[in-house]
Amino acid sequence: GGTTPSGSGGGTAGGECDESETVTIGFSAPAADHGWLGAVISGAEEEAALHDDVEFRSANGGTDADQQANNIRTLAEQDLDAIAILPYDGAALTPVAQELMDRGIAVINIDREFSSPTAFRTWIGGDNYGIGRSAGLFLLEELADLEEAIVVEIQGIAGISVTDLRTAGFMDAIEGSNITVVASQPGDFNADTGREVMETILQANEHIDAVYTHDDDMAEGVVQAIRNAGREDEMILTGAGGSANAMAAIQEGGIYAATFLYNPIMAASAVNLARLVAHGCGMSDLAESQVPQRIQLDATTVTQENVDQYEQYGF
Amino acid sequence: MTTATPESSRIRDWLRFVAANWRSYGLPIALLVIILIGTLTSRFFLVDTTEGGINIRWGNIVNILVQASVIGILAVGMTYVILTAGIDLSVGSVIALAGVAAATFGDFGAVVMVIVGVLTGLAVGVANGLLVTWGRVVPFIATLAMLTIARGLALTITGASPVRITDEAYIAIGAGQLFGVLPYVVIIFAAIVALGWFGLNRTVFGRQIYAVGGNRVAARLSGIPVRRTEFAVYAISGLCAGIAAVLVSARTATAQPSAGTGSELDAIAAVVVGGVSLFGGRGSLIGTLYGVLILTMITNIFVLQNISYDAQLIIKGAIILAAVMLQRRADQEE
Amino acid sequence: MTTATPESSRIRDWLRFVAANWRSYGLPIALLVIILIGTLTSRFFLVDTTEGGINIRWGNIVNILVQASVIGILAVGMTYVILTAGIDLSVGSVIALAGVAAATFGDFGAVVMVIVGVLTGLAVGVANGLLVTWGRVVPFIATLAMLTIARGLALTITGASPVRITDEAYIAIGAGQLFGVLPYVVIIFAAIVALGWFGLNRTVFGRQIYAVGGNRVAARLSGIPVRRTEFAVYAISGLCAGIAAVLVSARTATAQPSAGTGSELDAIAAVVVGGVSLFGGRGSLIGTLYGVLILTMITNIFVLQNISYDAQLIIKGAIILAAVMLQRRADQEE
Amino acid sequence: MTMSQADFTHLEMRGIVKQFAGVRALDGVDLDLRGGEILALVGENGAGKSTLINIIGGRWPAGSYEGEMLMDGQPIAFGGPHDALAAGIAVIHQELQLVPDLSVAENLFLGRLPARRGIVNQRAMRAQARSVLDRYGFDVDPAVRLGSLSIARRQLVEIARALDRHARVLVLDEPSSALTDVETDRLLDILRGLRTEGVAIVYISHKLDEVHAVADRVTVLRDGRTVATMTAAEATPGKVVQAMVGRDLGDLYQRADRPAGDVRLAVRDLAVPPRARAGRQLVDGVSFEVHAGEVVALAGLLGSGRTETLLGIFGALPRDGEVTVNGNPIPSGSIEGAIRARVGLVTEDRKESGLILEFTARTNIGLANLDTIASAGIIDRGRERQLAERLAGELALRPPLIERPARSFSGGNQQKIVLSKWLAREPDVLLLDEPTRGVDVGAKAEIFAIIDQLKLRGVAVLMVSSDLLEVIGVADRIIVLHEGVVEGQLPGRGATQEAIMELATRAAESVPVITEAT
Ligand SMILES: Nc1ncnc2c1ncn2[C@@H]1O[C@H](COP(=O)(O)OP(=O)(O)OP(=O)(O)O)[C@@H](O)[C@H]1O
Ligand SMILES: Nc1ncnc2c1ncn2[C@@H]1O[C@H](COP(=O)(O)OP(=O)(O)OP(=O)(O)O)[C@@H](O)[C@H]1O
Ligand SMILES: [Mg+2]
Ligand SMILES: [Mg+2]
Repeated sequence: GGTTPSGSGGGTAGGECDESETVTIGFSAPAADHGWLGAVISGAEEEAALHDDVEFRSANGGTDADQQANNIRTLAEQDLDAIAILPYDGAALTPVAQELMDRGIAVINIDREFSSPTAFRTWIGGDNYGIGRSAGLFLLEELADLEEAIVVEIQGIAGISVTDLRTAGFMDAIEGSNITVVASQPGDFNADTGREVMETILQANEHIDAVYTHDDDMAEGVVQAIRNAGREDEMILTGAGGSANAMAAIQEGGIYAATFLYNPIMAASAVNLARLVAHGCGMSDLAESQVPQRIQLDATTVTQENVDQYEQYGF
Repeated sequence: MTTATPESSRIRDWLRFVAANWRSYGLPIALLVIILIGTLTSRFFLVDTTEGGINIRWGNIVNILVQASVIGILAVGMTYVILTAGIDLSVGSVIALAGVAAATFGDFGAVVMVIVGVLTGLAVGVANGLLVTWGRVVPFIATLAMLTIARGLALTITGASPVRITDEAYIAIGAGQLFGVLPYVVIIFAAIVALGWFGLNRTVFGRQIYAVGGNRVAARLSGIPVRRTEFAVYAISGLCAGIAAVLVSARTATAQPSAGTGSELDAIAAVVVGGVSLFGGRGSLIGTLYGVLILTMITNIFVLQNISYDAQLIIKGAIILAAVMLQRRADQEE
Repeated sequence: MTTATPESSRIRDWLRFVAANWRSYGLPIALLVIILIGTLTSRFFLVDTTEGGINIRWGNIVNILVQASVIGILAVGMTYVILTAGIDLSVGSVIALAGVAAATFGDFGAVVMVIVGVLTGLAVGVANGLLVTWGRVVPFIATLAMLTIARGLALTITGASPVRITDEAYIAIGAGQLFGVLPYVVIIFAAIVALGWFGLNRTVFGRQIYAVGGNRVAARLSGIPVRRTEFAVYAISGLCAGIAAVLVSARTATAQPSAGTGSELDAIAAVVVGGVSLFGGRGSLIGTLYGVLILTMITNIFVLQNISYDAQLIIKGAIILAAVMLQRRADQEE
Repeated sequence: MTMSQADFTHLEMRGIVKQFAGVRALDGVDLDLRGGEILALVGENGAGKSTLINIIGGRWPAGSYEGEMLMDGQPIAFGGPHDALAAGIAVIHQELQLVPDLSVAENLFLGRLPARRGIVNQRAMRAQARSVLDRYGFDVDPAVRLGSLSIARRQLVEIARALDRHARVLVLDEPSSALTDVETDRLLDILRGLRTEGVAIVYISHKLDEVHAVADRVTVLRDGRTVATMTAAEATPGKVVQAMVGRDLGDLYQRADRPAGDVRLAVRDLAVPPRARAGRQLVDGVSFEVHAGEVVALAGLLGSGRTETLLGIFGALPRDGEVTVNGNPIPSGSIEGAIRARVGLVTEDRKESGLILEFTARTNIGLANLDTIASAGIIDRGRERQLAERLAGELALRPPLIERPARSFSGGNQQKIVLSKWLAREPDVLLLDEPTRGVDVGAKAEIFAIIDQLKLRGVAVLMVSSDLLEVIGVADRIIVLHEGVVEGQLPGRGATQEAIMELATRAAESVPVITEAT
């Protein structure tokens, strides 16, 4: 049971905020077969456990968009008040999110944005395009002295929006610059695949100035390939996400020059937002009595200079 | 020579009967056990008795049927293929390719989109059929290659990004409901199962499929067009995958080049759990239906019970093994 | 009755010889064609003649061998399994599980880690073997279930995050080189191929494997321990996968729960491209070696040429089909 | 329906040549067949009989062979079996060509199910099936799964199916190989009836008495060539055999009379449980002994449990009761145990269970001798080759090429390879299940000579055979089984076919085509 938010997608007028009643909060993310998603899910679970007023139900087994939609529909059968969803793909999960909103279940959209503004109550997310862009800008600056800078891109899984946006942001940032991307191959967010692809790219390119990778986990494999080839002094590399391992590597100095935050902690925030929305509450540090519609997190560039500041958020 | 006492022989007869007929009841029993577990562990599964009285959870029942539809439709086609002792690994990729193809024709209206999607599935099926019959490539490898190729094509067509679908009529195929109750998706699924059953059990073609799977040489020597039959089952499997692709893309209002990854294994698992022999010639569509429902309900219960993904994988693997072993026991001595 | 002129009969004899022996030369020819294509399209592949003189690209040659190693080791075990008419779908997941298991013992030094990794692989293989022999589950389903279960366990152990490996000695297995030239990985690969070849061709056990795959009933009635042989091939395949897992995790200095996804299909493709029959009893480890080299070189050329991923998938599928069809032609009349 | 002689079919084959990967199976065969006659086709194993009828039946399509085929003067070219069927040619193949998981009715009408617009008419199918089976007097339930029938009944289904095609040309390739004499006689009667209706019949058999009983003309093939065609009157067994093997054969059966030695094999209360869990014991309380240097034959109708007795002794089927070899009990259910106790088994069907067809003669022989040709698990190829060469020499394997795959040898020579496998082990007890099934007379004589040699060496031989003449000619003692129970024993010398049949069919109320509980 619990309060049912009135209207389309909850968020009643302020003043009725009551955190004493128990609310049922759903949570769904794609199957946790990767470190970042693992952190997202455990972050959400830990956050939910902190609140006595939350009955938490989650479904994280979807290995594609349709399966996740199925899981969410099953979740929705359990008298939810609100749900936080990190979709496999924003557009593909929009119909089910819309369905939930229409049924009066408030949807908090994490990360990959739904294609309709009425399909979610609040969106909180990182900035995939921003990651690509920040990486591009970072490398532009680092490689500014070179006449022609040779850069390699190791992508995520081909065919999903995350990969797509991280490539698009990067390409837009470096367009018309001195940077030439000589190889662009998917590493499937997987250290082994990243390593293998990089091993061959190292063969085909006698000189490389920098490697832009889409993911910190995967970057570890890429770094290892470069190290195995004894060429770690020749180039720099950037990751993405902000894993603890990456932070440590950045701190050590060396090839791992930067990463760009895409912190899974956002899922914990989303659970909390769902709780507040279900209660009809606002965010305590804001003057508004309601939760805002959009919360965009910055794809902060973490380098050796500022890594101390962000280390604690590493996952 | 020893003769048993009447008493012990009666018990032995009874045990023999149970043993001999276990196979026919194994699947319903397995399904019942799962339904029981689901009902006992979650009040959201089928019936809710917590608030006094019996409160049937129609929402979740329809939900289970919807969820069964995609794998179910794939499994119908897969049953045809496996009954001829073949296998179709390409259906997962077809979900992607056919969905993407349909979405590409988004400006031409729902009818054209559906036709394009279904025909794309059929086309891949036809390619598989040609490879297996005319090309004499073993089905595992022919359809494995098509799995790769179809996924590649889906990525090429979309430039690796998901394609949004905006056609309302098309989306309604996935979201709409007859009388506001029964989703079209479920109706389509039911129709395909009915058609599939009729085809296998009542038509000459269906019996030819069993003959080809049961004894290829005998089928050929009886004048059965073995190649044509084989070709047809791959075409049918492709067609089913094309239909499934339309449903998936309609429901998600998006065509994704990564859709359906691994669905072929789910479909095969459902068919085999349903008692169809991978060596061909043996099994039924009713069995497949049981297999589909068992696997779908398990997933449904997983979600209701908030079971983590890793545990889901482990339990699912164990259940598949248990289901298959239950059926093999009775089969053992043949 | 017509008798041919000496001339035409000589030509016919020659054509017959080519037709009859095509199968034996098909694989070397295919490999040569690929080497030729690679050499012509990329100066980084084998030889570089652009700067005058012949500049052999030892770096890339070693690289190809290293990359062939993991799939190659899996393919050796898979050859054993497929020769008995079985299949092992679990090896990809074993790469993850065994690597993760080894990494978990990171504090106990390289020796313990290697032992744990290899034994984990063996354990999964033993489980597969028991399911197939004692449990009478068809290999496809038994190993499909283990694929699922092993992946689930890998995720459970790690909580889905990669585990970093810091043990220098362990990492050296992946990165180290004999005389600073020949990577240990390649040496291990070569040793396993040699051992695998010896086992298949020179030992009683190898003969038993061919016999079981060639005619199970006749093998049994000749006193061959069919079950034990079958059990052993799955154990061997698991062992090979465990060794491959150690190499992968050592080379990447990380154990990932997502490692090896889909590797089983690559290994099977290599084995079948190498001419081993999925129906058992037919094929050789040398064929498998060709299959592994062909597929590895293709991937190498793709990356050297920076061919987009979608095109890679399409071309790879087509090449697998072509390779298999080339070999089937000669086989046609049987 | 009566027709004049002129309306009858006329099938001619001229200069047929067929090659298989280097083997010339047919090398210029001519065949002439008219409606209203039964033409027997005989020849040694590998002479090309099955290959020839596979061409008639469309299994090897036009283009895969040279030469021409004419029907009523018109050239015909079949693209596959369906074309031949359409032309009115029905074939009963040497191996049963049925689908175990379909019903008897569906098997009967395989490829021509009664249907309207592609939908099977179930009721019509069942009714027609019943009437077909009744017409030929075959007692088989059309509704049951074919796989649940014994081999004998399956053979009957196969025959009924071909008969019901109402073909103009009916070809039977060793249809009687699995049938007993009673059933064979019935079949021959049916064929005589069809002859009067004007059907053209080709009958292939290794049993020359059948050929003699039914054929109007006999065509003899040797090494893929037509070597003789004679009328029934001319075709004395001597002349036919002479034409088949190109030389004279001495007495087919040889029997060295030796005093029997010690008990080698003792079987006490042997019982083999049924395969499906219900039904009677396949073998029930069978006891007997076989002495060194003695040949004992198990006789009985199809389904009487002869094969099961051998398999039970050999450990290939689960069994109750005690089996001792040289006084030592051998464990139940352990083939390895039986082999270790120096027992060998030559199975009923060499292709299905005797040989690995892909293996060479050498590796097939080696397979049962891995323990002696290997040390520390590694095969000594030299020793294996020596062993194979020695046996190929002793048994006169033809051709004596031990590196050839087993598949490329003719039936009789394949059987010699199977025998070699076990002889190499110098067994004390040799179980032979239908050792001459589908083996030509020449090879048959050689196999009998081998059995005789074994006697001299003191081997105890337990043999199953459906050929009663052979049983009488070779065995020292005959044990007759009926429904898994020993019905009686006869001494080999002086036994008659009638005496054996009386025991084999005793206790049967009536004598239907086959007598077995369903
Ligand atoms: N499919 C095949 N592939 C290769 N060789 C074959 C094939 N079928 C038959 N042969 C060969 O052709 C020859 C003739 O065989 P065929 O089966 O016609 O003999 P047959 O007269 O029917 O002998 P049997 O009495 O043993 O049945 C033999 O040498 C045989 O090995
Ligand atoms: N696969 C089977 N399933 C059930 N019963 C079977 C099966 N095979 C044989 N039987 C039964 O077992 C009994 C013996 O069969 P089988 O024909 O092998 O006997 P046999 O005496 O060895 O005859 P033969 O050696 O002449 O073939 C019969 O009653 C038969 O119906
Ligand atoms: Mg023949
Ligand atoms: Mg028998």
